Amino acid sequence: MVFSYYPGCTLKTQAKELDRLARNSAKVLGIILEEVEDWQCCGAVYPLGTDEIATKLASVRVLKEAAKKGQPLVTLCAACTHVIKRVNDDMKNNGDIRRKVNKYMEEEADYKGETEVLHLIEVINKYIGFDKLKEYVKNPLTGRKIGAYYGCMLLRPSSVMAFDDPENPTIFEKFIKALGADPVIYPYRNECCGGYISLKEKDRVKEMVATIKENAKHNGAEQLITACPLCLYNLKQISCRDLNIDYLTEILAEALGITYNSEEEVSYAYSK
Amino acid sequence: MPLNPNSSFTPLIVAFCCNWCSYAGADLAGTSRLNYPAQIKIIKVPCSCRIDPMFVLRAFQKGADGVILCGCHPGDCHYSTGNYYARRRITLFFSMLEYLGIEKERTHLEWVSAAEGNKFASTMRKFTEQIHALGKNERLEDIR
Amino acid sequence: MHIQNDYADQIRLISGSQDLKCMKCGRCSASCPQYEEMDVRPHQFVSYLQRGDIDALMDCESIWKCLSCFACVERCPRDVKPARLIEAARLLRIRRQSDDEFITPEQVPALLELDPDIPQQLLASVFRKYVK
Amino acid sequence: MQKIGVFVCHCGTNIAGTVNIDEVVENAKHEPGVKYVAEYPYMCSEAGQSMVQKAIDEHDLSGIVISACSPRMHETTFRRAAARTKLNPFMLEMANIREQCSWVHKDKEEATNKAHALTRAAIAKVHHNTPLFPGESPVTKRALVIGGGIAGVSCALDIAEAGFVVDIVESTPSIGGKMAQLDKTFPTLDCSACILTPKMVDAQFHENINIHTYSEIESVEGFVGDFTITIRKKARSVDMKKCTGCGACYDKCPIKKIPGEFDEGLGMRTAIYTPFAQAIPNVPVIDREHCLKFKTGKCGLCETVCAPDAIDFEQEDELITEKYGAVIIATGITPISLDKFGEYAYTSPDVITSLEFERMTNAAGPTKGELIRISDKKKPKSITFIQCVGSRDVAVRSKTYCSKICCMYTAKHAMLVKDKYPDIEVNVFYIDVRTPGKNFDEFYRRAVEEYGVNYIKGQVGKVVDNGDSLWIQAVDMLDNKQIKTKTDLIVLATAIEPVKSVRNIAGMLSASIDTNNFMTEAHPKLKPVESPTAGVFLAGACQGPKDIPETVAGAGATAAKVIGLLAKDKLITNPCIADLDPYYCNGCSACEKVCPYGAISYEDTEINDHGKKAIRRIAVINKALCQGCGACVVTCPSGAMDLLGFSNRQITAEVDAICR
Amino acid sequence: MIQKQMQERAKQMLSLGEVTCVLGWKKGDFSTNPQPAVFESEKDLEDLVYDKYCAANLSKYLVELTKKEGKVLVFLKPCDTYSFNQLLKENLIKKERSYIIGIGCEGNMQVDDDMQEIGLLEKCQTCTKTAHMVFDELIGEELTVRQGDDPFEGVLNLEQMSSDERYGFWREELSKCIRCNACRNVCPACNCRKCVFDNNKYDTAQKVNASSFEEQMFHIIRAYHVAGRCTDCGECSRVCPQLIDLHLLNRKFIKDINEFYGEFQAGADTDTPSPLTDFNIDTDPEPGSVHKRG
Repeated sequence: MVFSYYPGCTLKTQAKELDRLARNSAKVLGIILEEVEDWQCCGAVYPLGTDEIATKLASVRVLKEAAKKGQPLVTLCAACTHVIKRVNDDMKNNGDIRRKVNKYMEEEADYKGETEVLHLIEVINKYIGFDKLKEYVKNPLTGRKIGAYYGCMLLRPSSVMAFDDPENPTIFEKFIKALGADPVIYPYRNECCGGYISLKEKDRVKEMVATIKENAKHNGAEQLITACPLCLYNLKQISCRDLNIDYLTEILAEALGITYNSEEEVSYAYSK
Repeated sequence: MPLNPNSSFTPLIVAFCCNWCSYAGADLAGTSRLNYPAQIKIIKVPCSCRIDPMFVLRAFQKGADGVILCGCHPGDCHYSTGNYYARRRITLFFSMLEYLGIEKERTHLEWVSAAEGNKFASTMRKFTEQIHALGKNERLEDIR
Repeated sequence: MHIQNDYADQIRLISGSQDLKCMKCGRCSASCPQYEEMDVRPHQFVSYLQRGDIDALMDCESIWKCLSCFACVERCPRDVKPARLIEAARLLRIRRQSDDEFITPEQVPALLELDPDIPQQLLASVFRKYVK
Repeated sequence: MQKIGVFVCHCGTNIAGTVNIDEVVENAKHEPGVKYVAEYPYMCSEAGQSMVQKAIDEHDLSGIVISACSPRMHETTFRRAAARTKLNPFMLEMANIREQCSWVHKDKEEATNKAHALTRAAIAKVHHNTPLFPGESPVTKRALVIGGGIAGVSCALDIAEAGFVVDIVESTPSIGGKMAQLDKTFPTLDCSACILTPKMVDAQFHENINIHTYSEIESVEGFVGDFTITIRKKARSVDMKKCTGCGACYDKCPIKKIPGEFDEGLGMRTAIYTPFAQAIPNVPVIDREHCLKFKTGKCGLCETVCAPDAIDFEQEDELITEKYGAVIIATGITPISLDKFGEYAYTSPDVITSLEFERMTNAAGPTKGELIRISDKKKPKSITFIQCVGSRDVAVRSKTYCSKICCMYTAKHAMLVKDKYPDIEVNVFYIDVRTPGKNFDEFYRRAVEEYGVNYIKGQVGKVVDNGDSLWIQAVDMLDNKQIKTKTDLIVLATAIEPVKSVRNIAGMLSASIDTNNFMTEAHPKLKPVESPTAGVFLAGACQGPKDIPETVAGAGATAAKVIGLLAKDKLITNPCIADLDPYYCNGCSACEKVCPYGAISYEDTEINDHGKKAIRRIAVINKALCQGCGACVVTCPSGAMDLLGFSNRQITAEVDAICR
Repeated sequence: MIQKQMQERAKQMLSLGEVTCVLGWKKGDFSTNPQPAVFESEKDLEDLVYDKYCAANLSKYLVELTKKEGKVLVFLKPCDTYSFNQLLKENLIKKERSYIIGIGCEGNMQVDDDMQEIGLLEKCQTCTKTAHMVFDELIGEELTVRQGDDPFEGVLNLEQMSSDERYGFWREELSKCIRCNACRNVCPACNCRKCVFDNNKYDTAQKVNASSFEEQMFHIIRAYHVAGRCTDCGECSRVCPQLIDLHLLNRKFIKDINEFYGEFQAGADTDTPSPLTDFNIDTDPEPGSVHKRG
């Protein structure tokens, strides 16, 4: 399976190790991720305003690139998934925005939201299946108690994201289980970590993160995984000895037994 | 009503409504005082399956600019299956009209329940606007 | 009450939200993680809009406090979408006067020096949220 | 050529306010065939009707057009008036210049023009009207009630008392319905079982009532007065005639851990069971899905202990076919599924629905009326009620309507808790408290004033199950404060919806159903207990949320309507039915295939073909079965089939008149 | 030669009294226009011809012939058997009064006004019907499957035009119509006892060529009335003296039916319900959703 791949800003820079892990893991699973050429940052925040299109163009360009190849578009970052999925929904269902954007882009073929936008976890779910994923696992994470931190952007608004049950999601738990670990369900897994305010209001973010982590630990989690670099950053703002925070691709790579042959491929500097 | 350069044009629109749902929906639009253009003139039929494509052509022949057909929602037909037959007939017939070069915007099928006074009025408003934008129908009119 | 003025209409346009649908149930405020931080509370956004008191809405702290977590959007039983309203007010505010003092591109290197782990995503969001 | 009279109604200012009546009158005078035109402020009044009648006689009119309100409103009125003269009532048509003209248009000139056009169309149609004569059909003096809840039972009792035989079909093993599950009823707090069970017993022993429990409707044929309905009596695996109801079988049944439907899953039942102690009939049923005998072939303990030898593992479904004159749908409601309400943590055992709460406070319930947390069996220190869960909500998971009964039963629950355990803190989160009804608001105020129930205007955003307690995040909108607090038990006032099976039942009876799956009334105000399909009646909450008094009152009204129908010996049938010109029919059978009523068959018939007699295979219409939809007419390419009252010529004439 | 075989077999059946008459073709005024004919004696059968000009579909003649006592021997080409089945389905012919001899076909030729051959008939160029759907016996070689043109190409081309172009095309085509009713007379699906256009019930009984609308109405409604029943035998276009491509109307319905309700071939059997007397609650599209996409 070949997919168009949109790494997004963070995974292309600070977190490029996570990106590499993702690509290598994907390869093992038979998923080829073809990076979209000349992509631009999606903006990280979905432009809610219905009266301007400039902020949606970067997403539309990427979507169109994928549409040209007829491939689904995969991202690894919850924010990118959120922004691009919602812009795609606008292009599909909001005639006004579609008209304006297509008019502005002045390209031959109009884009009408044809591309399927997926987070990597959705790709695994939809195109591989967790039962099948189990078969690829070389180092099962047996005995590990891992909680998933969903955050906001993958789940809400569910009418557009259609990711999972927005109040009681289970996709990551199935993923964790497939990797051999014990998923820990805790009620705060879909509460906000504070998001972008952590630049100026770090204390507030720490409060919020503390509640989430306490809740996770209370329910028995020893490790948390996220699907969003900003959640990852925020969750790490308070240290917690007995609760590791990792990106989903890290446990995936670990379970798949991906070995690192060169220095280049083994940098864990960011995540540990 | 949207402005049209051809503002003197008053479209003539024939609506066929089934007695049980859409005609009742039109009545509800009335009791709820929901405005829609007076160019809409309703002919009552017992069921959408009573609408013969001949009637549609006849309306165009006699100068109608648009024809809108309304029936009970699929599954809600008073005669239980009438609107399913109607849906096939009308789907094929409208497709044929389009094939003959009659703008597809001149014909419309809408399911309107007896409870959808609002939908009835808004559908009629929208359809009238659509016909207004198209202008006079001359393609099937009998110009004798 | 359904006051119409230019700003109110602009908010309605930008947000695509129908304030009249609100039945004042409060589920938005009950769901909001930033409720305590806000001066104008999510369920009040609608009232401000209905009153046409858009200046107060644009000047309130809440527009910087909303995390766009969409909990209120998800749970709103009437499809009013309070987050869209506050986002629209924020857009109006920064279009009128971008909050340049909050962050400028020149400050970024210093920030990164302070905390090299800051993800690009955070900076991108902040620029999207605060700057025109 | 017809001699047509046109009568234009002002309807006070309803029409005259927007339509220039004089102009409509003047224009009508110039229509072909029009011999007499008159106007009157209220044409439907006694005086207006006599005016029409007088004109028919004086001017020898052969056709009438009434330009007034919707024919759905007064066509019957005017046709009856015409019938009092020498005129055939079907020579009268109405032009709808109120609902479809004066009420929806503001511009007087436009409305007047349209009123004229509509009148013109009606005149054009009348030119092609022909006298029609209704037929007659027989009435089977027997009624079928679908649903054995309080609505069905009380309706059946009323009909049976009037001397007609009534069959009740109930899908569960016992009659009683939702009311049997309830503890107390508002606003009187009398015990639900105490008032319901005597009625159930009355129904059981009434000589005119037959109860088919554990049964479903298999198929429906026929029409008002003459339905033929097949009922599937599902295999109970217990012989109803032999069983004495001793209960030895379920005492011995080894499968004891099946969540009981009657206890909303809070209590357990056995594989052979009666749903509750006062069940009627008091005959157990074997749940074949769980029974060991059926699953593995081993066991059969119940058979061993059954003294009267009533257990019958071989029993098969039984089909009963019976003729009925009327059918009453009384299928009732059920709480919606809360699977998609993750924010309320319904997966937690200590978050329960109101119906589960009813079972819990019921002395005959799974906890013997003791209020506990299911998780740790401890008595809660605080209880939180959340109202409007899934009601008044436009999301897909929810219902847009108000479930109506929740405000009152929540007040009842709160009061019951406080009455039994004054030390428990009771909070109720509400959006609005809606208490219209006799003694309803007083009841709610008592909860607040006498019992100290804490009503908070606001909603709960999230519930977190911490194991030992529940944590909620909510808002008090009047205080403008977010509330983050612990509570021990949460009761969700869950929205109610019609039972799923009603869609299928309505489909079989071709009775219409709204987008929420509630049954549609023939008229919301004037025919509130009849469905638009003749002979199909409605009772109880299948029509919309209803409380018990309303349900019983409505069921009585339904019974009165049914009795009115069954008291007749013959029914007059709709004359607007399909009409075949045998000469044109080529026997292709297309019409037969589309007829929803099986009203068309093909027979070799002798035809007079221009003086020559010939035997041909042509369509024959059963006039009692034909309902006049017109599907056959449009299917017939040659125009051999037509519809009386809506003939090809009539509709074509209307089209022509409108487009003129 | 197949013609010889046909004659022999027909004579045999007549002489044995197995059939009372034979429906086939006989030579016309020219060698290129054989006419349908009923043969009642062995002698008559000497005139029976079968060649590449025998395009006429004989099925419809059975409607009248099978009303009479006795049994008719009929020669049907593969495509004609579809019409036979369809008529059977509509109870218009009696199977027990007919004996079908399926005959091979290698395509029929079109002739111009001067009776000169000008290539394969359109219906044969796009032929997909290479096997007999119903027969009592077969004469002649099994057919070689022709690699025909796509029957829907013409419809597709029209669909891709603009509304104005389509209207222009049809106005041009249909205005050629002289209302000779040849299409109606030849069409096996046009089997009404009295055509609605000759029936005053709709006020549509018509004079010849009163206005262009009349022709539009006639052809649109005719196509609609045979929709779901038309086997695409192509006779309408073949017999049209004005050379109007009438099959383009019928094929539009056939194409739409295939697309909206699943592949359907009228006359392939006698029991599949016609798409217009059938429905599918869940999968039938709405008119709005099928309007030409794109």
